[in-house]
Amino acid sequence: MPSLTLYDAVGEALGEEMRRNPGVLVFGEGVATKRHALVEEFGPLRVRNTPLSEGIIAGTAVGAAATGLRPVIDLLFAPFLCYAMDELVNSAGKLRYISGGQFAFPLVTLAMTGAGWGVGAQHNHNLEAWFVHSPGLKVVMPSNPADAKALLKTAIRDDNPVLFFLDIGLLYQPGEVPLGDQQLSLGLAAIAREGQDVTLVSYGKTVHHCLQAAHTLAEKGIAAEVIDLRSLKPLDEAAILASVTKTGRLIVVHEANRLCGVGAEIAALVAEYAFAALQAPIIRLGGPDAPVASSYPLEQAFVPQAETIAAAAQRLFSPHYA
Amino acid sequence: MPSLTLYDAVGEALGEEMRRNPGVLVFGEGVATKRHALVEEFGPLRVRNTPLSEGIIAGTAVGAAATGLRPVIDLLFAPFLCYAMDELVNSAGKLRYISGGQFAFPLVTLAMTGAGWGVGAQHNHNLEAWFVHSPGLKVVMPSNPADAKALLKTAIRDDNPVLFFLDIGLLYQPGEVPLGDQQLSLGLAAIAREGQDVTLVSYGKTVHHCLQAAHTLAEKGIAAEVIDLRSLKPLDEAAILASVTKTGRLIVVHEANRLCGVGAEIAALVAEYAFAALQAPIIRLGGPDAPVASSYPLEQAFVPQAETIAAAAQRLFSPHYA
Amino acid sequence: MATQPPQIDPRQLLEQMMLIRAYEEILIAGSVTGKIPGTCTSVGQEAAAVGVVNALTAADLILTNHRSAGHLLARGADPGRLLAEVMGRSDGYCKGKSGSLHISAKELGVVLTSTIVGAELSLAPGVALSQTMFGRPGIVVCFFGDGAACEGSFHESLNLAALWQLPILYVCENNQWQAFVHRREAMSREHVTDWAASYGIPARTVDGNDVVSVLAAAQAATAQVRESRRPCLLETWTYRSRGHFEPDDQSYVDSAEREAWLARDPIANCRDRLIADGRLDATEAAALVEKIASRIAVAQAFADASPFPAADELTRDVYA
Amino acid sequence: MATQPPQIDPRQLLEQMMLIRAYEEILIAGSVTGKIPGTCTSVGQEAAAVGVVNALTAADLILTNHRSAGHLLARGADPGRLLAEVMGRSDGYCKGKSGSLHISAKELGVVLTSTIVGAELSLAPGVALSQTMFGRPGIVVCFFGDGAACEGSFHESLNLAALWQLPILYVCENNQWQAFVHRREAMSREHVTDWAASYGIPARTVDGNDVVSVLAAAQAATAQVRESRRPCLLETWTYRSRGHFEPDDQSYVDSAEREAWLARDPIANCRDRLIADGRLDATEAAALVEKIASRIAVAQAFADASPFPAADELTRDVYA
Ligand SMILES: Cc1ncc(C[n+]2csc(CCOP(=O)(O)OP(=O)(O)O)c2C)c(N)n1
Ligand SMILES: Cc1ncc(C[n+]2csc(CCOP(=O)(O)OP(=O)(O)O)c2C)c(N)n1
Ligand SMILES: [Mg+2]
Ligand SMILES: [Mg+2]
Repeated sequence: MPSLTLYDAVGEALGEEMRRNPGVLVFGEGVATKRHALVEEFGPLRVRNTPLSEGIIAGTAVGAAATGLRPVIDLLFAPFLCYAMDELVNSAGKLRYISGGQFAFPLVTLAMTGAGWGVGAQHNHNLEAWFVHSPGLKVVMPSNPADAKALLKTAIRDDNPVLFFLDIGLLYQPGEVPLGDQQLSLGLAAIAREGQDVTLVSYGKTVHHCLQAAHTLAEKGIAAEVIDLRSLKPLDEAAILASVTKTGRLIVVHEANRLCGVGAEIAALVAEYAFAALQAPIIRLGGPDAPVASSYPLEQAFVPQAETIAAAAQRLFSPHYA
Repeated sequence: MPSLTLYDAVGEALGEEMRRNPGVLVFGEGVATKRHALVEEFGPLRVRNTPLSEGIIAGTAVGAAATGLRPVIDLLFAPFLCYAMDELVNSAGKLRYISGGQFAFPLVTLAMTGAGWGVGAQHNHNLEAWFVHSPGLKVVMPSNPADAKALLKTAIRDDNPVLFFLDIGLLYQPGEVPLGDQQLSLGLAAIAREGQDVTLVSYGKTVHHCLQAAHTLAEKGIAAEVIDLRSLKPLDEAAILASVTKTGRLIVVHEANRLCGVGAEIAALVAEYAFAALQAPIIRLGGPDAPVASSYPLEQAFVPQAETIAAAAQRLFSPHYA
Repeated sequence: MATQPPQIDPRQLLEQMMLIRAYEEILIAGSVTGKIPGTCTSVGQEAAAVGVVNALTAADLILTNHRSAGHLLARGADPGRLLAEVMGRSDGYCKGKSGSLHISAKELGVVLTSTIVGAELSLAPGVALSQTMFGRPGIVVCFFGDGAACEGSFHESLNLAALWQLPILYVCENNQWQAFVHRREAMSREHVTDWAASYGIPARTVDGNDVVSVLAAAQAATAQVRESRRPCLLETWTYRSRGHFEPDDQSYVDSAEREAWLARDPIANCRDRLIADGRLDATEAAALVEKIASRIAVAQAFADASPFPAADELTRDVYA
Repeated sequence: MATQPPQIDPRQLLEQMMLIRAYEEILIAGSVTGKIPGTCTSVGQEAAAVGVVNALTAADLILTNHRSAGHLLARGADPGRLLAEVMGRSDGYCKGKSGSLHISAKELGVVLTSTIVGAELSLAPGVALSQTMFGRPGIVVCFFGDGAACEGSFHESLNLAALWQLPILYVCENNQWQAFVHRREAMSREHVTDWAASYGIPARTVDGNDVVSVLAAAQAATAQVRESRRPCLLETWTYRSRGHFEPDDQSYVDSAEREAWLARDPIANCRDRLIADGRLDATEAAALVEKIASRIAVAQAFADASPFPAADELTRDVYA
């Protein structure tokens, strides 16, 4: 299997889907400059640079999607989504419903997110929970290049607006990516590691922190199951509930701010639908209620690390904990 | 005590705070037209109509707050906040931190939210969870005129940006409002009704639905405690945990979409910090993952009603439930 | 290359304006009794809607906003289905989910109505991009208000449309008001055309209360967009005769300004001129009133008979 | 009423530009070795920053963006504290929390730097409103790029500033690039002044690579803002000599355009002219280089010695 970075896996998915469907087009601030191979193959009308105007990039995608095109837009860093919230939330997410189902909005919005480059709070802010909260939108965040490629292909073929988050910390890490037209249903979690003692649920870069923690825990005799959500909406509720029903213990881990984050959603889900199976409190590990600092040590401290996860899991087995 | 609507209670709070501090000013689309008494008293420089441009209204408030003024802005309906997310989230919420504490942002953003007027999904969308999720912002949503007045006065004196949501369904309902300079700390929940069997946590109009449900439940011998959060960030975690520790049962109720909502946050909080006390699953009642329809019966069906709440509470006492 | 625009019988324009007025008058009456939810009416602005829409072909696509009854009816919308929509009934154009504020009707080419002021501007370039990429002949007409012109989306939309050469006719219905704010309190310049010209977009202001002038200007502008495949802007200078939303006491309105505009009512003007020109006689005028009244009665009966949406519509149409 | 602007020794302007260049050169070198995080430098644009900032008084307030080293240093920022900030150290102007992208320095009147392109424009009116409401004499200078001018906030900001008569000098540093997109791919018009004029805001383009011209234009513009208490706009026509961000191979850049601009380097131009005019001799020029090198060395030592923030800074400064 060829090895690709997540960034290049995205490029492959774009190329394959553009080849497959002439209605797919890509635009954004610099996308034609940076993905020059796509311009070469598909021409400047299907791969476009745009003015520095996130609102109109997103609005144009929504209008185009409603009338037959399948746009993919690159909005660069997640905080810049703040300039496109009306277009994404009030238009893309609601106009199908408001119109009584007359229109569909097949569009994908790419955005980079998370720690890794020391770029500070206005480039590094994990906003995926906002879009899970908002109706009519799907939300995807892969943890490796193979998933990124397959999920992006599915997202482009999906008739709904999809927010597709790329974890900055993973962007240039290579991984094996199968050749050919692989797809992955949205809403299907992966069991990244099996175990029966405690369930660690995560997505994006912290999946890897969970896997590291599971490794540490195994040495202490605790078998952790690691679930990589991959898609945050639809959410694979069945996989989460099945795992917790088996293990009786749950830790949810993500980099995004903890308050009203995806971790809260999962904890609430389990506290309602797998309560009887729970043998210990549900622990949430996530970013504090603070912006992210640029300074390297603070940026790192913001993200739940493997040691913290392992320590939390051990706490769940302490007889004094509850 | 005089009886005022929530709308007029807001007007009183504005007047009192403007009288108290010459740095307080109010602007927004039509605020000078609609709150004409304030213009009469404080003049057109401190009460201003603006162009139809939410972004610059919010941005201007942020810039003004950083340099000595204490603006209150009226952004009308919550979905219009989508046009001001950069200003509120990336600027107001983060620039204090990013600047290493050099600046403070004392500003209040008013927005109407929720069902009641059949205005559809682009006017009726409860977005408070977004701002709870975002660092640096405080979030308030009162359930009655007296609290609205006292909380708004506190919010205006607070040195942080506060999102202040006005529940449309409550806006013209009168309530007793004490005279004089009453204030209410942000982050202090009210026990709207005491009980020891089950805790109902809510805010805004659904507090009243919880109270109705508690009334029904009392007739069936179930004593429900109703907590009115009033402020969503800071959140009165102590009050919630104390109540659940006493009752062992929790239902969280709000109108906002359930996924990643404030209900998820509270359920997760309790599942982590009051787990030992829990005798039954935590139930969350909230809006579905759908926009709100304009059509009256659908608009009503979106909001958790008293019967649903009461039925859920009874389920918690069924021996077969878990 | 310029083809002569089709001749349109001005009596047809009058009839359309009268239909819009009559339709909105039942909305107003119903909002007083509480039978019909409040709406934003276009009373006084009918000429702007009718003049522009009659310059379009079936292949053209329309985006509109919260004040859309005129655009929809001029485009041939069924007043019964419109009213059902406003009343939240299942036979409305959007199954009652929109209500009055964001009615779209795909079958009429009225796509993507948003009540977020400025969103029509943000969506229009994408619709035009589809027309262009698929080589469709139609152009796009985007109706928006002077208020919408104050949103940042105005700037972004016009810049992109000019840059990407998108076939959009921007129609700004400048009705002097932005809800409860007069345009003078909101705009640094008198005319939206002042702004449009700065993008190199041909822009013109027309008397929005004279349907014949609007039609002629819209025919010229649509012809220019069709031929150049580039955007143009037309500002229809008109006045919102009633309040922002029904009911509204308009206590904040300058009465001299309002009186002057009321004296220029587009329907009375058009009718009087047709009569003066001998193109309409009293009998025909009365028959028109009659005809419209009976259409409206049928519409009302249709809407009244339409059921509210079933409970499972709460979560239907969210995802494709 | 117009008071004569103070005479400024052009050697002082040269020295400031050289300091900026030298400072950014250590950022560039450090980004190659990985010692210093990558930054957006203003190499080639020093004249625009220095010319404008030297036209200001201490009472004036500045908003800037991601490419701010020139503005900060011209305003008198300490290169050591700047460098510490870029390196994420606790002695930086923002305790290391900003990094290079959003450095503000209240003590210098550099307020509210946002790296969200367009946010500087959205924040400026509020700062000017404070100046006005408190009757402070200072004006506000808002630096932004040609890219920021494409954001909707540009439109909203200029409209409001014109309407509310806010004392803002908007300074658009048009450096031909918006990250990886040339301005021609992003703007429907050549000049940001084309847009500004449509708000009735006096606007002028100046050669941004000639510090003396920029200073003169900025003195005229600030004088106009001070007297009229209304906004003006100045576009400094210049070029981003290096890539968008360090490192950047600039493979996408038109080399002929770049070469032409490099030949007009603002520092070389200024120095050569001063020498030609006999206002600077070779010894003085060499001394200047020396002096700056030692300032930079001190700065580097200061930044290196500064500790990273303590762990509890993670959640400090979030709420007041
Ligand atoms: C983003 C946004 N802000 C505010 C409103 C509330 N609102 C609805 S219509 C309106 C006035 C719109 O003015 P204009 O664009 O001139 O259209 P008009 O109503 O005059 O036809 C306002 C402020 C809204 N719907 N959307
Ligand atoms: C809202 C937003 N979109 C995109 C970016 C990414 N970005 C940073 S600088 C930049 C280019 C800005 O161009 P311009 O305003 O001309 O300033 P310049 O960099 O040329 O000085 C871009 C696209 C951003 N920081 N903020
Ligand atoms: Mg208007
Ligand atoms: Mg630039």
